[in-house]
Amino acid sequence: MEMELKKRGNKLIVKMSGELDHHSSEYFRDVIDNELNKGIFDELILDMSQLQFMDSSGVGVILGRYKKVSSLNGQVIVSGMNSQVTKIAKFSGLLKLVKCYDSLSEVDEKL
Amino acid sequence: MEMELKKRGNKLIVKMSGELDHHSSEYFRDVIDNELNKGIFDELILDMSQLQFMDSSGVGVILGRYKKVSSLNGQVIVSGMNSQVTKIAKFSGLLKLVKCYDSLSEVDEKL
Amino acid sequence: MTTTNNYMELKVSSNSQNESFCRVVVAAFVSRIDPTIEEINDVKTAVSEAVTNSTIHGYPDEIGEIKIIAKIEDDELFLEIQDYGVGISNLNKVKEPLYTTRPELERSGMGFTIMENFMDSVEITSNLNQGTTVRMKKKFSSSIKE
Amino acid sequence: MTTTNNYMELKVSSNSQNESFCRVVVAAFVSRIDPTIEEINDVKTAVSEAVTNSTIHGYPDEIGEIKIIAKIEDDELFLEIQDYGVGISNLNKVKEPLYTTRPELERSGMGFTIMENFMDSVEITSNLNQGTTVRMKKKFSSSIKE
Ligand SMILES: Nc1ncnc2c1ncn2[C@@H]1O[C@H](COP(=O)(O)OP(=O)(O)O)[C@@H](O)[C@H]1O
Ligand SMILES: Nc1ncnc2c1ncn2[C@@H]1O[C@H](COP(=O)(O)OP(=O)(O)O)[C@@H](O)[C@H]1O
Repeated sequence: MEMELKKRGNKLIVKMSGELDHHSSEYFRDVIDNELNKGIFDELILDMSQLQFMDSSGVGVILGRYKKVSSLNGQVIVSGMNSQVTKIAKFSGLLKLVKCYDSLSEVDEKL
Repeated sequence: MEMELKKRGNKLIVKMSGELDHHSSEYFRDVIDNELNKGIFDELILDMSQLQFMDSSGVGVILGRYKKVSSLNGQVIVSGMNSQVTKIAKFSGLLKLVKCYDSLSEVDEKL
Repeated sequence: MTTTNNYMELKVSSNSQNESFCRVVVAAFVSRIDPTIEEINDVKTAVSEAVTNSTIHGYPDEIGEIKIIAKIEDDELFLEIQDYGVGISNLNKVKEPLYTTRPELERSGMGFTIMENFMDSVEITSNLNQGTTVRMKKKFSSSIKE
Repeated sequence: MTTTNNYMELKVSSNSQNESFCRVVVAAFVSRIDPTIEEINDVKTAVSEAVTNSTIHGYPDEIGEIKIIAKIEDDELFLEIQDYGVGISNLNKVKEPLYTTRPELERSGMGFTIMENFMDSVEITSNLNQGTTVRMKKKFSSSIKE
């Protein structure tokens, strides 16, 4: 998996591409926690439009970030999920905790 | 592998897509021989621009068609080979027997 | 081994790099049945869950071998994912949603629940210190053409 | 099996449908070394030649098992393709270009010549009625990163 980070004010925007599984989850955790430790973010926005695949290990590591961010009153937003990623996110209950948008531009509009 | 046939006068143009290996060579032979048995062709033109892969089984089955066509004074022309197909065709000596063009439109120009 | 063309057996080591490799191999194998995208994604997800479990839970402290057997008969896929690791002591609990013995690894405890829901059936056999085998079946909307 | 992550073993039946499957599997395995397109194509071609030989020549009248072992160490790939078929009687002739025992099948007799030229080395061992093993090596321009 590859990740591209952007900061905009109190927003952290992470563009993910490739596959989020157990193998790549450690990298995902390290990169994001490294940023989260630097400051307080209102929003962690995960742009998944280039994410090909996610399994329950991916759900686990996103839930871990969700706990961190929401304990500081921030929220986690996901966008651009393909059908496989959506199915896993829905099924595992992740979509009950995070806001989900079709695309980054929709995120921009709504926020 | 998939094949699309077109006849133009005494030319038989065959557009190949997919992979030409031992598994698909029988289909290739059947389809082309079926046409060759129907009439005399000056030219058998193989459009390989959508062919992803070829191995020595593919070379063998093309050589078999080459023998048939050239025994009736026709010629075999190949076009649009990718780098893998070119490497095999060159290495096996196939390119010494058949004319090779970059694309179908180049074939049209030159003939 | 059976003498059908629709059988494969793969052995890899329990390295996390092989999780995606196993997904690719099973997806390539299944492609001969001409599956829908959703069917192929369901199978890839189930493979990922089982192989990851063998990697993390089966071999927590070492690299071991994982064996995958896949077989297609008519419109049905049989999948077997086996490790020779620590085994499961509480076989009656592990299928519960959210149940995990490794919360410190941020495991979601959803692996078996996903396998059960994305495949038609899931059967686990396990012996302590001998390993675990997960057998799954799934019917496809199309049949294999021989 | 070795306990490196860069080892795999695949068993399939000698059905011609599995030729492309074996190419995909080995190509996916090799991708972890970050090969050039030409390197990956060379390996796919060599795999195709060896698996096809086992299918046609090794098992002329039956479906049998083909085993592929692949291993990467640093920048080098080791490939082993094995069948348990009829074996080769004239081992000194088979590597000659254009040599084939099945001209009626329109074989080009270029299989081993291609393997030898697309890989760094090819070694054949064979026993009549016990089968044939082809071992190949190839150095890559990049190394594996553990
Ligand atoms: N191959 C295995 N070997 C040993 N234990 C396993 C294996 N697979 C699963 N388990 C046990 O079953 C539990 C539940 O598995 P699962 O539902 O996939 O959730 P998770 O992997 O998130 O913990 C694991 O936490 C582990 O204790
Ligand atoms: N796995 C095998 N089992 C038995 N014989 C084989 C095997 N591989 C190759 N051979 C023999 O070696 C010959 C040369 O092989 P090759 O160079 O690949 O050409 P081709 O496959 O076109 O005949 C074959 O014709 C066959 O007699």
